[in-house]
Amino acid sequence: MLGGVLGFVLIQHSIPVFISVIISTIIVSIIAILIHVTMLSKTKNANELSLIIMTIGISIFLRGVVAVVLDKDAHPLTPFFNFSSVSLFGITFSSQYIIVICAVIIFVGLFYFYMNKTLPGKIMQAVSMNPLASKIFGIDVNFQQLKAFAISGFVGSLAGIIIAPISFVQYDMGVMFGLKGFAACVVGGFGNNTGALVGGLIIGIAESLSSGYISSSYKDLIAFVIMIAVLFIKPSGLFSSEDVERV
Amino acid sequence: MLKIENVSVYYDKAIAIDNVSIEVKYNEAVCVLGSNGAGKTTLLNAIFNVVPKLGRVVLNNIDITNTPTHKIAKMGVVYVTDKRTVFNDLNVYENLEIAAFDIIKSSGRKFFEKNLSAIFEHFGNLEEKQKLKAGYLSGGEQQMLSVAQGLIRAPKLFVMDEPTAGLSPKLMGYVFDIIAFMKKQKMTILIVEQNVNKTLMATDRAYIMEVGKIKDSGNSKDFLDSESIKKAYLGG
Amino acid sequence: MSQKIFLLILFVVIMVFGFFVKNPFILNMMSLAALSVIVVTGLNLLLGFAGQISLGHAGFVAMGAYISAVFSVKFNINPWVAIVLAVFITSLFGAVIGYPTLKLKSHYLAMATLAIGEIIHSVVNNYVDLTGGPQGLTGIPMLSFFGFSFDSEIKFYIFVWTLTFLLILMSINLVNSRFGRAYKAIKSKENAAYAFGINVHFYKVFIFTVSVFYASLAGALYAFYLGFISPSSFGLIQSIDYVVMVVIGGMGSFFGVFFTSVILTILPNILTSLEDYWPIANGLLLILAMMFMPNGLKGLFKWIK
Amino acid sequence: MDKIISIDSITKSFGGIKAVDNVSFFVKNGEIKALIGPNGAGKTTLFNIITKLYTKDSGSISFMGNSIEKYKSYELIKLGMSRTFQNIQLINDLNVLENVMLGYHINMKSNVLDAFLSLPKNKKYEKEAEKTSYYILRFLKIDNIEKKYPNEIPFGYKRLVEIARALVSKPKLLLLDEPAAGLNESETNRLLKTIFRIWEQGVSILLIEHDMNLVMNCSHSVVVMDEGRKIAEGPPSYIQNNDEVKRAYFGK
Repeated sequence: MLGGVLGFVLIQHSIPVFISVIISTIIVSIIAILIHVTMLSKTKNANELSLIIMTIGISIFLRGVVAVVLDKDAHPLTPFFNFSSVSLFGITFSSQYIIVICAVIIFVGLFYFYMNKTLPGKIMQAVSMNPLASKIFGIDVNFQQLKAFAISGFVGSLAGIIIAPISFVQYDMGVMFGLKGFAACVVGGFGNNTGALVGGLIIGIAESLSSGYISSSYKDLIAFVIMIAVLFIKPSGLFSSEDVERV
Repeated sequence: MLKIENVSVYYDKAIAIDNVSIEVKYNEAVCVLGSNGAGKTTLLNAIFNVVPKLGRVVLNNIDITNTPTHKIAKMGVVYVTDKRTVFNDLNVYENLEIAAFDIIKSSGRKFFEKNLSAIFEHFGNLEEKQKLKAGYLSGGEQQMLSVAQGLIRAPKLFVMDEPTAGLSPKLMGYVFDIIAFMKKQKMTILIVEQNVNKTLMATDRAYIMEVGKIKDSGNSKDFLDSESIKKAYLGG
Repeated sequence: MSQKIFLLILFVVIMVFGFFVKNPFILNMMSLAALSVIVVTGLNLLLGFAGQISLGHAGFVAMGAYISAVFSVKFNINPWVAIVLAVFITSLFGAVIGYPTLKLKSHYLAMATLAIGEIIHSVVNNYVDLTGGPQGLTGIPMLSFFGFSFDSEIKFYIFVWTLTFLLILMSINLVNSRFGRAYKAIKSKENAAYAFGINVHFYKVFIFTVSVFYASLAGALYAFYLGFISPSSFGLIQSIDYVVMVVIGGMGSFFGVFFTSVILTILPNILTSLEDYWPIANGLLLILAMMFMPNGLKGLFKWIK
Repeated sequence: MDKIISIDSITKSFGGIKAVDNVSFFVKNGEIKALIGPNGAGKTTLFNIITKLYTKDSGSISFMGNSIEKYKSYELIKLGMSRTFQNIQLINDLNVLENVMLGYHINMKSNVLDAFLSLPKNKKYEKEAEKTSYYILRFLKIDNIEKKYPNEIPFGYKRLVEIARALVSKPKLLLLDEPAAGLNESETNRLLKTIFRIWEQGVSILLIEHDMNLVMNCSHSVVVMDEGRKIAEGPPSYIQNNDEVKRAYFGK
């Protein structure tokens, strides 16, 4: 959300698209780092519930600030490129959709490469798997968490800014995206990238079908109906194997 | 090399270790023996600031009482915990890579690969399973991997918490061979064990711990078949 | 001092306050505050005692409000019957939806309940034929009781506060029973709870249903009290407000959440010019509360036992 | 009925590693049986299988002659089996007496409505639970701390409170998971006496323990596990001199 809004503000001030994207993602990443340094890492005796509540607090705080500084209306953002649409196999895509699809492919690829093929990425994984062992081998766990936070801020803001021309810029943009992403993960099974991707596809297709056959006003519902149905049948998700409990 | 002075640890209000002092000299192998619940693991965790403590810890004349765990690691100390230090979802090679990440940064990948092949001479079965996720190794193999992860950092001081726990006799023998090898490499060793006799054979000096306190100390060889050991373990 | 004596004193204070304050505006706000207290007391049972979060409670308030209002406006059902039906249907819905949802833990549970709230909100918004959509639903009749109509502020004030105190009393009773102990066990040592013979999942679904019951009851009363409802009163921000009230009040403290819900309901109504700043303030409150006083106002009420 | 619980060829693997490997033994009615073995031998895993916190891969368990296959973990206490935990599981929000009353949960027949409205039935059972719990605390000689909260009492007392909570449901079989871990000498001696007094009440006991002193002094029979397998079983004197046990413990 922040990324989209910041990008919007910058573009409104007739700063070139490309530079706006860079500046806003950097600013959001810095904000993410600041949040981690000033709040999350300072919270003593943090249990999961208090961290969740804190995250909620941070999120409504940021939304509140944007609502005040900007306003609560939805603002259109012109697509980044001048050509309006592209035809492919007889199907027409608007240019922004192409950008979104390309960005998804590039970032999923980059992210996969970074996390699985480079040492710094593997170190980040290692920290989440076994924080104590990481410390013992000289890894600064706190710094790694900070890095993870900054990266998520960066990716989130980038997603916000490139989706903005499609979804409009608004103080509460992002909630629905986040929720649907979550629904896709539940459907696919947590900790399972393929599962999440398939879950996302299932939900996306179901959404399009439902808006075609039932009514487009209930399009947003279908993701959650599927999610709850899956939870009923197989709480661990469709594509997960049984949890391995360790002693 | 390592001096632990009057260290105490409290859990809630109960005392887990009580005013313990231990010294490990350069190129010496020292063991701490005692039954479960004697506070051996707590003592090691206290040295490495995994749990909060009272008292003072000095490493090579540098006070590390309040040094964060990861900075102690960078001072050439390795601590192989009883919970194993493997990263389950990464393969064996990656596990060793991460254990040596700062060495790769400073001395380059070539140096790492050279060290690695030296390590694999001792851990043949790990070499075969390089591409296997560590989570799929057996308990014993994970234990060996933990030791290998420590060794690849070429530490000056090697601290181990029950490296033979849950190992079959064969692997156990292996671990003691490696300890002998480490001694030859001029590493200083601090080891906490349940496996009394072999540990005593492999080390120079021993401390006996009982319910949070050091009850006895001296040359390891003198403790073989001694009464205070029997008392600490079997209750006589 | 025992909780029940303190509750009685508080009840007397509220009643005396009602009789002395003639200003309908203040009474109106206090009545709305009572409805918040009902919702938050229920949420406190769930969040404060059983340790399970819900970010969708405004949705259940909406269900209570809309179902009862639609029954009464569109089908001409007696308001009281409509309220009972609405509360029953919503609680049943809560139980059915709680069954799969409460298998999730911590942040997954938070997301899932948030989604439930958004679903309800979206249905209310889109099902224009029955709910009136974003424009809201008007013409909801006033409640009356055997010819005695709640036509003045003070009458409703007394009714709703009496009900509120009864509901708090019931919650206190529950917490001081074997079930209260069971929920405290589930909250802190879930795995051990099984060993004491507690069917953890069933208990979670049950307390969730109870909190949905409280929420829907407050929602139904809200509809008949105001005579007008619109989706904007039951959004995500409202759900989060309820969580704020529980957290600031101190999870598990009936009196702490009592005061925060009264204050945090009334303040925004007085300071309407600052409306836009409320989310910011709420966000800050949550962050600061978690950082510096994770027990909320509870500490202030330590002496009540 | 000679056997109170019979464990038959239990196997459990975690990610390809056999934590418990084909273990069988039984506890006789009115017996104190100890389960010992080095770290990672699979003792606690076996306990968690018996109490249904883990699902087993194969094998069967029967309690008082009946298979416990169809029961859920929370139903076992009703059958007369209760346990303590290696890592103390006292509820910090409840005082000592309330923690013990938690163990009496299933013996109370009051329903939710009774509780909500604080009906006489609820009060009756609350009184009964309080009385029984207090009685158990007095039996264990810790009734002086009934109003204290878990973080206000010493470690040794916590262990006893945990045992009290497991006892209050009047179990036929008591499972103790390392009751002496972290206790000092005098506390361990006190525990030893306590275990005997519980046993005198006709309760059969299965305990996991590392403290050999305690095990040798209190148990009638000992099972030794190593690397998931049972390596020896017999009376304490036999175990103390068994070569394989010595090897597992001493590596001789």
